[in-house]
This record gives sequence, structure tokens and C-alpha cells, in this order.
Amino acid sequence: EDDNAGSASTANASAAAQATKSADAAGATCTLQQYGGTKVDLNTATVGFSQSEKEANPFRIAETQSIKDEAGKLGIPTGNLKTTNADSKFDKQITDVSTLIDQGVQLLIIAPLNSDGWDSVFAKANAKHIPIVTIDRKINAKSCTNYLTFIGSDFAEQGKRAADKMAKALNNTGTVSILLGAPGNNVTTLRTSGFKDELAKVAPGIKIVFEQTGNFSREDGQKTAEQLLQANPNVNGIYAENDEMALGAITALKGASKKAGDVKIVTIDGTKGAVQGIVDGWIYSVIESNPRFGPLAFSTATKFFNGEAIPENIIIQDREYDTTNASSDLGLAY
Amino acid sequence: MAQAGRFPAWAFSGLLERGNMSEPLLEVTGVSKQFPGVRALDDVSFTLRAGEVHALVGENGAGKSTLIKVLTGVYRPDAGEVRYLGAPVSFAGPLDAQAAGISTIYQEVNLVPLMSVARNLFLGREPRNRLGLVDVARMNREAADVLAGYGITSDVRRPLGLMPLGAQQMVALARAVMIEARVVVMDEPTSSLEPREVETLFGVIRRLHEQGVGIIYVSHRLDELYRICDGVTILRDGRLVRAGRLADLQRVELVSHMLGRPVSAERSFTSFAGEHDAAAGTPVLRATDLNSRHRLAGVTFEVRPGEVVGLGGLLGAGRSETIKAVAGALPLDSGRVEVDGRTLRRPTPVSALKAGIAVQPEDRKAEGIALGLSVRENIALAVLPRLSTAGVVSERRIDEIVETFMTRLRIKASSPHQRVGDLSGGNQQKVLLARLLATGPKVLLLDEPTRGIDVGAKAEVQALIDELAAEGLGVVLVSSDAEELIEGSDRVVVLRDGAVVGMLRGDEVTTEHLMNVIATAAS
Amino acid sequence: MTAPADVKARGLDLARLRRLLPAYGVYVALLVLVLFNIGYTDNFLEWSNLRIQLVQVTPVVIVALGMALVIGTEGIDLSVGSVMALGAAIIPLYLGYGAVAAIILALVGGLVIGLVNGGLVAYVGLQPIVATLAMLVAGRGIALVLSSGRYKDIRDKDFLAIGTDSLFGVPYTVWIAAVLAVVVGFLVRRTVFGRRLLAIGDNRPAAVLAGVPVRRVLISVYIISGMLAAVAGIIQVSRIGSADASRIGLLIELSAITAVVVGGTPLTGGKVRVLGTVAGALLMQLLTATMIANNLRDSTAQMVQAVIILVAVYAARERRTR
Amino acid sequence: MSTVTTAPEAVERAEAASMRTERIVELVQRQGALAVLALVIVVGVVSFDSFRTFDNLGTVLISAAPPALIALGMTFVIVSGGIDLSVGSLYVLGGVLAAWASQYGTWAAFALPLVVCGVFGLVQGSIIAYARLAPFIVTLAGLLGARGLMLALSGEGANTYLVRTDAFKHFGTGELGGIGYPVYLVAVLFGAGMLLLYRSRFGQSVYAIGGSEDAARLMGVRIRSTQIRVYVLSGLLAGLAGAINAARLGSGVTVLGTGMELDAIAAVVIGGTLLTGGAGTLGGTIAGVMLLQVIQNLINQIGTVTSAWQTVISGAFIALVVVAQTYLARLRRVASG
Ligand SMILES: Nc1ncnc2c1ncn2[C@@H]1O[C@H](COP(=O)(O)OP(=O)(O)OP(=O)(O)O)[C@@H](O)[C@H]1O
Ligand SMILES: Nc1ncnc2c1ncn2[C@@H]1O[C@H](COP(=O)(O)OP(=O)(O)OP(=O)(O)O)[C@@H](O)[C@H]1O
Ligand SMILES: [Mg+2]
Ligand SMILES: [Mg+2]
Repeated sequence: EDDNAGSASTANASAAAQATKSADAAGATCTLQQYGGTKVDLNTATVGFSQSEKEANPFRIAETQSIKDEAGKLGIPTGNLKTTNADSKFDKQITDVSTLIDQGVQLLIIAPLNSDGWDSVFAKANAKHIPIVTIDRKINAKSCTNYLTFIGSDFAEQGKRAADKMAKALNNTGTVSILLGAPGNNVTTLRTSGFKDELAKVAPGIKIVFEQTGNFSREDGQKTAEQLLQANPNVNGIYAENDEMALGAITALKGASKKAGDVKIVTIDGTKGAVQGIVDGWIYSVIESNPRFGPLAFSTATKFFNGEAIPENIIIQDREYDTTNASSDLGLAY
Repeated sequence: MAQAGRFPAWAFSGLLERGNMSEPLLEVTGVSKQFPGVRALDDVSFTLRAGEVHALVGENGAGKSTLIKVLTGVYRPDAGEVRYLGAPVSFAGPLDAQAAGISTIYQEVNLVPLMSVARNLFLGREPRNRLGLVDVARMNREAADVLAGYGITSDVRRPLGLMPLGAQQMVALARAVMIEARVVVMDEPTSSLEPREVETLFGVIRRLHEQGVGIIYVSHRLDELYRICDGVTILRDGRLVRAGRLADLQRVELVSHMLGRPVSAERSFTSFAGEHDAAAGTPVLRATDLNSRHRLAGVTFEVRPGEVVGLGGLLGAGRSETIKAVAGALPLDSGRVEVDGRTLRRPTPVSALKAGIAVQPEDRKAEGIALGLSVRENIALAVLPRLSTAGVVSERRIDEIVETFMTRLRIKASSPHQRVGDLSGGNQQKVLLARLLATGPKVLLLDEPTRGIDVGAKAEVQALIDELAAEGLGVVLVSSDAEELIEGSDRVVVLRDGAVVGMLRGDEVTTEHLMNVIATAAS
Repeated sequence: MTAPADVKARGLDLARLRRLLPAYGVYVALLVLVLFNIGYTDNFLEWSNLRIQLVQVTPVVIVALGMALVIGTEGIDLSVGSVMALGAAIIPLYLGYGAVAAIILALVGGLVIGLVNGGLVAYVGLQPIVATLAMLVAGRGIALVLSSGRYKDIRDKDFLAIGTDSLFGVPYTVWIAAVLAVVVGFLVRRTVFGRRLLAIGDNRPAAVLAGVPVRRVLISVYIISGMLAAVAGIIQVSRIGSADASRIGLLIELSAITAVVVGGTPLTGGKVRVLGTVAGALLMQLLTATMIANNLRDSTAQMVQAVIILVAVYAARERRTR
Repeated sequence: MSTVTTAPEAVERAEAASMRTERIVELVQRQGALAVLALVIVVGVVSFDSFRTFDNLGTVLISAAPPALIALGMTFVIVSGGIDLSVGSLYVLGGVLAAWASQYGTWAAFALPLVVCGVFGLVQGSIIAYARLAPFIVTLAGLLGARGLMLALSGEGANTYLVRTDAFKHFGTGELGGIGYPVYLVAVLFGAGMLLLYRSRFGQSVYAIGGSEDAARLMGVRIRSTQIRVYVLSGLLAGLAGAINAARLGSGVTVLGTGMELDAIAAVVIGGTLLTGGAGTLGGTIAGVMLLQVIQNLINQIGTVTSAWQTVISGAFIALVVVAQTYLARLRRVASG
């Protein structure tokens, strides 16, 4: 499926870029006319980017960097790309975006902290017909009215694919624990429901014995995994809803004197550390969630301003890593 | 006993008769109150009649304040009954008591320092406008009017805490009297008042008395009691010793009831021995030209070993400031402090202590002792380095020193591990003195060492000061009690507005001279 | 008339028992929780499980020890979590010079923040909660700037050994916490410093006039707290194997304060219970573990925790007579 | 400038001068946050075109509305000598409840969070007043409890209730003269708060118990009822802030409010209120809230400050303002002798 990774890093960069999976042919589309905006030349436009969390973990680092790089590539002057970071505070993100609008940005790229709660932003942005591209998390609202389009992964699908991998890893029998993401987060919700539903379908023999939050962090992932290994010493598989928690879980497994491969770990994200974990034998499989939104976001915007119809959901193709491709594709991981 | 003539006598003629005839306002029967380790009140009874000024006396820790707190609902008694206006009552708290007409001035000034004078005066009774909002303008106006009657003319909008202590006490008094009280309780109201203010207070008492208000008056100053009180109740160790007419009791009798042992009538009122044999040698302490903005202006004095130097002056004269400056606790703009001829550079409490200056601050609870710590830890606090090796304290050495001083100062505590906060005022003061003495000082700075402590403890402390001076310590003594100051000091340095205005030595050390110097400087 | 004999003889009455409860309440609660777990949680008594609980609780214990000292002076130190982050940010920067150098520099980081806290409290006269609140924000900011906001994986074997290796079957980290607890206990009970600290907490003006070098003691206390937090940060980093300045130590100040207060140290200063603090931290740790082990939901877990904190602190409160 | 002379006139002159200094210093200290705020605004106006727009003012004000309400309650709590760490959790809880209740109409959307958060405050206040536990600990437990309740109500945070009533939504997003409705509500509540704090007997009791609880008790102030009312007020305002925010966001967002309590405390302290209680003004609190908002706004105006530096700047600012205030306060003490 994936093209073979070249050894040169430049080759990697392009290979690692996002590809759209479905243009959702049946889905609605949106044109500049429908949206009611005016044509903007991106090379001279001011663009606002609102990041939700600190650029501390690889996903956020790669995401922000990709937006900045692409803006640079398009020749957008540095001062014209306004970035804000909400530091995981939702109120702050709302304010950030409002401020960006007040500053007169002509395109908004938002990595939302939360899917709901954007009414006031819409009220403001829609009045000025500023197109909003939401990336990585979807916003629950009307596309082409409230926002232009969503570019990102299908989280439920990621959970589903993880379940398939887990079923395969355990041969449809055994016990599994889930390290949940941060509570109240729709990424958590969808990755959980997708996983559970699919697992019930394809491998009813696998029992979920434990699900506790690891807050998407390595530290909490490790702590929770340590506790879970005490309560369920014979657990066969761990589904971590992101790579950080999986890496924490590996440390926990080592601490509990488990060997690589004793417990099958399936995780989502595709960071270097996790893919390396496959190479080292600790992780069974990683479902990718590709953060390099820059090229796709800007090309979509360009198309939009050129009058082309834009689909309401642009679901990207996420890779998956396992023993077959981990060492060769390590360069594609972020 | 030369106190006759010190205050103009005014007679309460005919009061006793009226008082005795009227119905009891407040009646306490068989009240007991137990605190952890102490029986503060034991089967105490007490009666107050309308128009009576009733003295409540006893040594420190006799249970006076506790009895008052029981009356006003601060404490609940373990046993016994309180009857007010003929009916048994159990107040839920001071507010309840106040609403019923019992108003109290507590021993420590109990007002809120950060709030304005007017707001303190009216707290809970603020005048309100039609909207139910506090009428600030009217409140300030009325407050100014009321306080003018108590000789206070400062801006009532300023925070209370910026006023001198005596003025604060007057505000508390005004506040207590403002409600239409049937009973006014005064727990040591004069301990921070200067003579003029004491007269104002007595004027108020007279007015209340004429209105038929019953007054409970607690004080350790016997001459005050004899001037204004009709009845007396004496407590000792939480027990009722005697109740009756004050006029029937000789002063000596009263004291011996309080102490529980006979007292010789010949003894002087204070226990100072008189002149000390001050060596003519080099001064142990020399303060030169101490200056601190708005507080001290060029204070200079010296103290020789074995000498007690009194600091005289009215309230706010700068006596406490002088003491604090010498002890390094008040930043100086200029000036020099020498101990044994050696100059302290940049005096701080630490360096002053090292040089041999020990200070007993005026406000025992706020600056003196650590109430939550034990007697033992308080005594050892200032000498810890000496009782330790390489920063590790030696419990044995602490025990020794604590034992020594508890015995020497006759500190009454259930054990060295008792919380100091649970001791009576006099014993707290002794613990504080023990801490000073434990440092082996060359100079003792004592600011109001006998304030708020009973005759017994007072005598002990005074005798101790003599003893220490005799041992060769230099002592600086501040006391608002003119008699104590005069009898205790070999020389008196008189201060006013932070500056030295006179010096009494030898035969000049008399009350008359002191008053004279203060009066002359004032004019 | 000192110490009437009958007062001592009547020692074991109800009032005395009630006075003992604040001192020993936390141990009773701990015991109850342990008994509950023995009954209802699988594998609870396994050494591996106890070991994990001990290992997980060490950072909180270490931070809480410093916090107890600060609280003893009537202060509070909200900056501890940020100090941990600062330590975490410093370590990868200097691991190149060896584990020891990195550790020393991380400790220096804690020392500096402690110094600033102490300076603001002792010299500038800020209220501790305000001073350390400012450092809570700024400290993490500095940590983030130092680490460019990114986490770094740690590969240094020597350094990682702190978090993973054991001595006599007990992990190094637990030994470290135990030794520190003993040292702090000794500090409070047996040293000049400890007594001065308590005197300051009880009555600061009095301590000043008693010739206690108040500022020096206060600064030392905040420095100790900062350095202990740095130790906790080091331990945490070596345990996780990565240094993430944006997450490490988040909200640990609240856990530490809870441990201290549940352990019977009043927030009003003048008293420090070191063993109680350790027990308080263990209690909260076991509580979390119990709820995770029994797969309780987060919502329930938080509400149960709230109630337990209140009950424990209620039992440990100092009674006033009325 | 020493007062070595003892001549009474000289002393009097010095007194008068010191009184004058004292007034000025007092003014600066009380309004310190305001002064810094003015300074920051001037810097912003000079440096950024987009800062001095009316739109931007509207954004700053509407963003400040919920934190201002929380800080309003926090001011009462802190003046009374307490602290309330539960407000962040109550804020989220209030939002979730408001969004859920909005299906029963606008009034329900306001009433439910007010009732629940008010009861939460009542419980906390009662524990503080009767069991005499430290407010810090009680409200810390409240922080956990309220968040737990919020998670339980929202299916561990997975369910976000959407606001169903347009009227309620409109209240959150609608504007009058370019300024959001909630801002007017907050302004009115601050006015009422000022009357309550400065001009009511309750307000006097709040200052009294914060200034000296023992003295207040002996002066007959009802300590317990005052304490309880203060925490109820704080709970109510946090709940209301949550409701307003829910109306504005159009849903009961569950990922809010962490660290909100510290922001509120910082705002109050920057506003010159003593954390030890007994003194403080609501004017200062407004200035404190606005200062934090405007700094954030300026950081956004620059648009390239990394999140790491943002944190450093905020912390430094808090430290700076508070240190400056403390020095001024000391100056004042010296001036007044
Ligand atoms: N809250 C308390 N807890 C424990 N013991 C107390 C408490 N209050 C008072 N005591 C003790 O009760 C006894 C009586 O104290 P009280 O304050 O009534 O004495 P007092 O006669 O007013 O003395 P003073 O003249 O020093 O004011 C003392 O031994 C004191 O230590
Ligand atoms: N002009 C003044 N304005 C305001 N406060 C003053 C003024 N003068 C003195 N005070 C305050 O009054 C108090 C009493 O002053 P100080 O302690 O120097 O007097 P003192 O002679 O020691 O009197 P005592 O010790 O009997 O109270 C001090 O706290 C001082 O700050
Ligand atoms: Mg008394
Ligand atoms: Mg004085």
C-alpha cells in the first residue's frame, strides 16, 4: 500500500505527507460562492493558526511545524501567519481565535481542543465570511456554513483498525486493557467506541478487563499500566489510545519484568518512539494519525479561493506500522 | 504608699446603699469550667446589682477572664447557672449577650485594625438609609461626634490600627457603651491607657453608674479599684475566696486573699528594694543619637552594670521605639549602640542578642512568646545554638536550663511540655523572662514587664529585676505605672516625641519630678 | 504547685483520646484502607504490588516533606510542580557531562527557585502563596523555554538506573524517599533549625525578637523545598525515561499539600508531622490504587477522594474548647 | 530629611508631609493594577493597529466576563480571610448543567447551575464554618468533588450537551453596541457587588472576619453565617459564569476550568486584595482581571510568542505587580509611621 521509503530524508518528507483517503464523493461540497466569501490571494493574505495544546509532544510539534513550513513554502510573509497556542485551555482557544479574527485574518486554520463550544467563534467569523479549516479534530457544526471543511483522521476508524490488529495479535482470545485518553475528549471517546465495537464484532473471545485513563501522557500511562499489571498480571494485550501512553506502558512492563512481546501493545499515532518500539519488539502495531496538515490545509484553501468545490470532510489516509514495515518505514514516523 | 493625691478623689457617696437595695441584674451560681489540664473555674458564684461597680480580682490565671467569657457566652460552663434579670440564660455567644444588654470590653483590644475607626465603632449597628444601605457619611459624622466625647479627635475614616493603643481602647469603650447596655463588663480596661484617658474612662463609668448600669470591673491596679468600685469578688485558682463590699476590706487583706497568704502591711506597694549600687565603671550599654524617621529624634542614654534605668514619658513618647531600636528591631536612620564599649554594626535582633542585649517586648502575645509551642521550647528558643552541637540540639541540656529557670521564676505549668497559650498571663510573662535570662544577657530591656499581671506575679517580677540588677546586669525599664517606674529605677530618662527631654537622678527620682519634667516639656 | 499529680493520673480519659486522634487519625485511616484492600483487592499483598505503590508514591512523599517544612513556617509552596519540571528540563541538557553533573545541575535549579521563593517571602515580604504562585507560572515557563517546550527521551544508563534498579529488593527511589524522610524528621525534631522553623511558624515577630535569624531560616526552608522537589523531578524523569517539562509535576502541589494536611500538620504553622506526612501521602496513593484496581470510573474516584480528604482532615483537626 | 529637631512645628510639618506622601502612595497601591493596566494598554495602542479596534475591545471584554465573575466571588472569599479552590470545577459543572437544562428553557438554564453550585458553596461554607477546617483543604476537596460530579453527569466527559434554547444562546453571543450581553450583566453584578461589599452590613462583616476573626466574634459578628454566605456567593457566581460561558459556547464543554482558580486568585491579588483577608477592593479586582486578559491579548497581537515564553511572561508579570505593590505598601507604612 505505502510506497517504499527512500533513504533520503527529503524523500521521506514527501512520502510522509498526508494523502487523502476519501474525498467522500457522496458528501456535500462547498464553493467560495456558497460560503459567501471573497477571493483571497494566499501569498499576501494573513492567516491565523490556532493550536490547542503546547507543542510538547511529537504530534503537536509536527502539526505546528508543518503549518509553518508550508506557509513559508507558499511565500506567505512570516508576519502574516499569526499563531496562537491555547495551552490546553479551551476558554483561551476561543479568545485566541476571536483575537485572530479581530486582527483581520482571511483564513483560519484551527486545531480545536474540543469539538463543541464554537458558537461564539462562528457568530463572529461567519459574519465576516472567514473560511475556517479545522484540522485533526472535527467541530460539531454545519460545514460550508459555520466552517469550510474538516481535514483529519477518522478516529473511530483508527480505533477499529486497532481492534483488528489486536484481534490478530491475540488470535481472538484473551484479555485486553485499555489506556484511555484524556476524559471528556472526543478523540478518546471515538477511539474507545471504535475499538470496542469492532472488537465485539470480530473477536468476541477477547475480554476487556480494565479501562482507566492515562491522560494521553507517558507519565500517567506508565502509572496506570503499573496499577493494571498488579490488578491483572496476566493481561494479554494493551490498547493505548496514543503512543505516549504506550511508551509509558512499556516502561511499566519492563518494571514488572515482562519480556518484549509478552503483552501485545497496539497504539495510535505513529511517533518515532512507538515505531521504534515495534522494531524493538515491544509494540505489536501502531495505527498512524498523521499530523502533517500543512500542505493539505493550504492546498485545500488555495483550491477553495480558486473557486473549486471543497468536500466537507477530507479524511486522510493513515498508515499503519507493524513488524513487516516498521524498520523500513521508521523514517516516515514523526 | 503615696498614691493619695495622685488622682483627684471623687466619691461615690451613697452608691453602695442604692446598689444594695436594687435587684440583682446578673447572678452566677456554682459555675465550673474545665480546660485541658486546668480547672479554670470551680463552683464560682457571683452577683451584680444595678448601678453597682463590681470589682473582680484575683491573681493571673485566677479565672477572671474565664468567668467573663462564661457570662457572655464565649464559653459554655461545665456546670452551674447564669441568671440575668431574674431568668436563667445561656447565651449562644457575645452577640446574643449583647442583644440582651450585656456589653463587654475584653482584655485585649478586640477591634479590627484594618477597618476604619467609624466602621469599627458601628460594626453590626451601622446607620442605614432608605435603601437599606450603610449610610457612610452619617456613620462617619456620628462616629466623630461620639468619639469627641472620649477625647478622640483623629480622622474616623482612617484604619483603626494606625491609632495608638489607648485610643483604640477608648473606641472599644465607646462601642460597648453605645448600645443601651444593662451590664458593662470591663476586663482590664486601663492597662493600656494613660492617666488622662483613665480619667475619661472613670467619667464614663460614673455616667453609667448614675444610669443604673451594672459594671463588672477587672483590674490589677488596686488604687483604681478603691476609687471606683463598690462590691468585690475575689477569685483564687478558679475558686471563690470572698465576696462583699470593697470598703470593708483593707488593701492588705484584699491582697492576702488574692495570694492566699498573709502579707505584711508595712511593705511598700511595689517590691523594689530601692537604690542599686551602680558601679561607676564603664557603661554596659550606651545608645548615642538614635534617629528613626518620625519615631526617634536623637535619643541618647547609657546604662551601667547593676543599674536600672527607667524610660519615662506618656503613651506614644517613643519608649517602646527606643527599646526596639536598641534591640535592633527598629531600622535606624542613624545612631550608635554600644555594648561593653563595642559598637554594634547595623544592629539586628540577632547581633543585639549576640552582644548580650535581651528584650522583652511590650505586646507579649503578638511579639513575645510563641503561644502554640511548649514552655520548654519557648524558654530554649533564644539559646538554641548554645544548647546544641553542630546544629543538633541536646535535649538534656535544654532540660537542665528549663528546669533551672522554671524553678527560679516559679513558673506554674503542669509540665514543661504544656502549651504556653494555656498558661495565665503572669506565667506567660515569666516564661518570656526565662527566655531572656537563659541567654545570659548583659543588658535587659523590659517594656512593661508587669502589664496585665497580678499583684503576686508583679511583686515577683519586680523582685527579680532587683535581683538581676544586683547581679550586675544593666536594666532598662519601661512602665506606664509611674510608681513602678520611680521605685524601680535608679535613674529615669524622660522622653517626649521620640526625644530625650529630661533626666532624673538620685533624689530627683520621684513622681512629682517626673510629672514636672513631662509637664514642662509639654508646654 | 507545679504539675498536680492527679492531672497525670487521669491521663487516659476520653478527652485525652480525643486529643490523640489528630495525631494518629491518619494511621487509623491507612490501616482501614489496607484491611479493605486485603479483603477486596486481588494480589494486594503481593510484594510487586506493594512495591509499585511505594515507587509511585515517592515523588509525592519527597515533595510533601519539603511542603511540610514550608507549611510549618506558616507558608505554602505552590511552585514545587514547576521545580520538578525545571529539573526535568535541565537533566537532558547536561546528561552529556554524566549523570552526576546533570543531577547536580537539576538540584541547583531547585535551589535557585527556592532561593527566589524564599527571597520574595523573607525579604520582599510577599505572602508565600502569592510568591510561589508567581513561581508556579514562571518556573514552568522557564522549564519550557529551556527544553524548547519539547520532551526528550533519556538514554543514559547510569541515570536511568535510579528509577529502575533496586537495593535489597527495594527500589533506589524508595530508599531515597525513606532516607529523606528520616533526615527531615531529624531536622524537625533534633536540630536548632527545626525548632526555629516551628517558632517562626507559631509567631514570627516573637521569633524575630528572640534573635532567630528568621530570614535565613525561611530562605533555607524554601530552598530545601525546592531541592526536594528537584529530587522528585529527577526521580520521576529517571522512572519514565523521558523528560517532559510541560507535564511533569502538574498539580503535585495539591497532592503534596493534601498529604501534609491529612497527615495532621495544620496549615497555620508551628507544627510539623513528618511521619504523618508520609502516612498521608501513602493514604492518598493507596486510595487511588484501590480505585484503579477496582476499575472505578474517574468521576466516582474523584468524588470518593474528596470525601476521604474531608473526613481525614476532620479527624486530624485541632479541637478548640468552648 | 531627618527629624532631629524636637521643635513641635518641625514635627508637625513632617507629619503633614508624611500624610501627603501616604495618600499618594496609598492611591498608587490601591490602584496599582489600574496603573499597570493603563500602561499596558498604552503600549498596546501605540504598537498594534489591531489592538486599538473596537472589535478587539469587545473580544477582551467578553473573554473577561466569566473570569471576572469568578474573581468577584473570590474577592469576597479572600477578603473574608478564606480561599476558594473549587471555582474552576464549579465553573465547568455550571456550564454542563446549564447546557443540559437549556432544553427546559432559558430560566432553567440559569437556575439549575445556580442552585447546584450554590448548594456546593453552602456545603463548603458550612464545613468551613462549623467543622472549622481550613478553607484551602475544604475547597480543594470541593475541586475534586465538583469535577467528579461533572464527569459523572457527562458520561465521563464524553457527552457534551448542546444548548437547545435559542434565547439562551442568543444571550451568550448577542451584542449591544458591539459589546456582548454578558458584559453588561457582569458590569451590573459588579455594581451590586460593590454595594454589597462596601455598603451593606454583610459586607462589613466580611471585612471584619477577614481582619480579625476573634475580634469580630467578640464584637458580635455572626462568623458562621458570614462565612457560609461568602462561599455560597462564590459558588453562585462560579455557576453563573459557567452558565454564561455555556450560552456563549453553545454547549456544555467539559474540558474547561483547570487552573481557573489560580487565575482568579492571581487577579484578585494583583488587584491589591490581601490574601490574609480584611482588605481589598472590587475595583482592584476588575483591574486585575483586565490586566491578565490584556496581557494575553497583547501576546496574541504579537502572534509569534511561543507558548513557553507566554508562560514566562505571565508569571513574571504577576510577580512584578505584586512585588511592586508590596514595596508601595511598605513605603506607606513607613510614611505613616
Ligand atoms: N482556652 C483555654 N484553654 C486552656 N486553658 C485556658 C484557656 N483559657 C484560660 N485557660 C486557663 O484557665 C485559667 C484561668 O484563666 P483566665 O484567663 O480566666 O485568668 P485571669 O484571671 O483572667 O488571668 P489574667 O489576670 O492573667 O488575665 C488559667 O490557668 C488559664 O491558663
Ligand atoms: N504621631 C503618631 N501617629 C500615629 N501613631 C503614633 C504616633 N506616635 C506614636 N504612635 C504609635 O503609638 C504607639 C505608642 O508609641 P510608643 O510605643 O513609642 O510609645 P511608648 O512611649 O512606648 O508608649 P507605651 O509603650 O506606653 O504604649 C506606637 O505603636 C506608635 O507607632
Ligand atoms: Mg484575664
Ligand atoms: Mg510602648
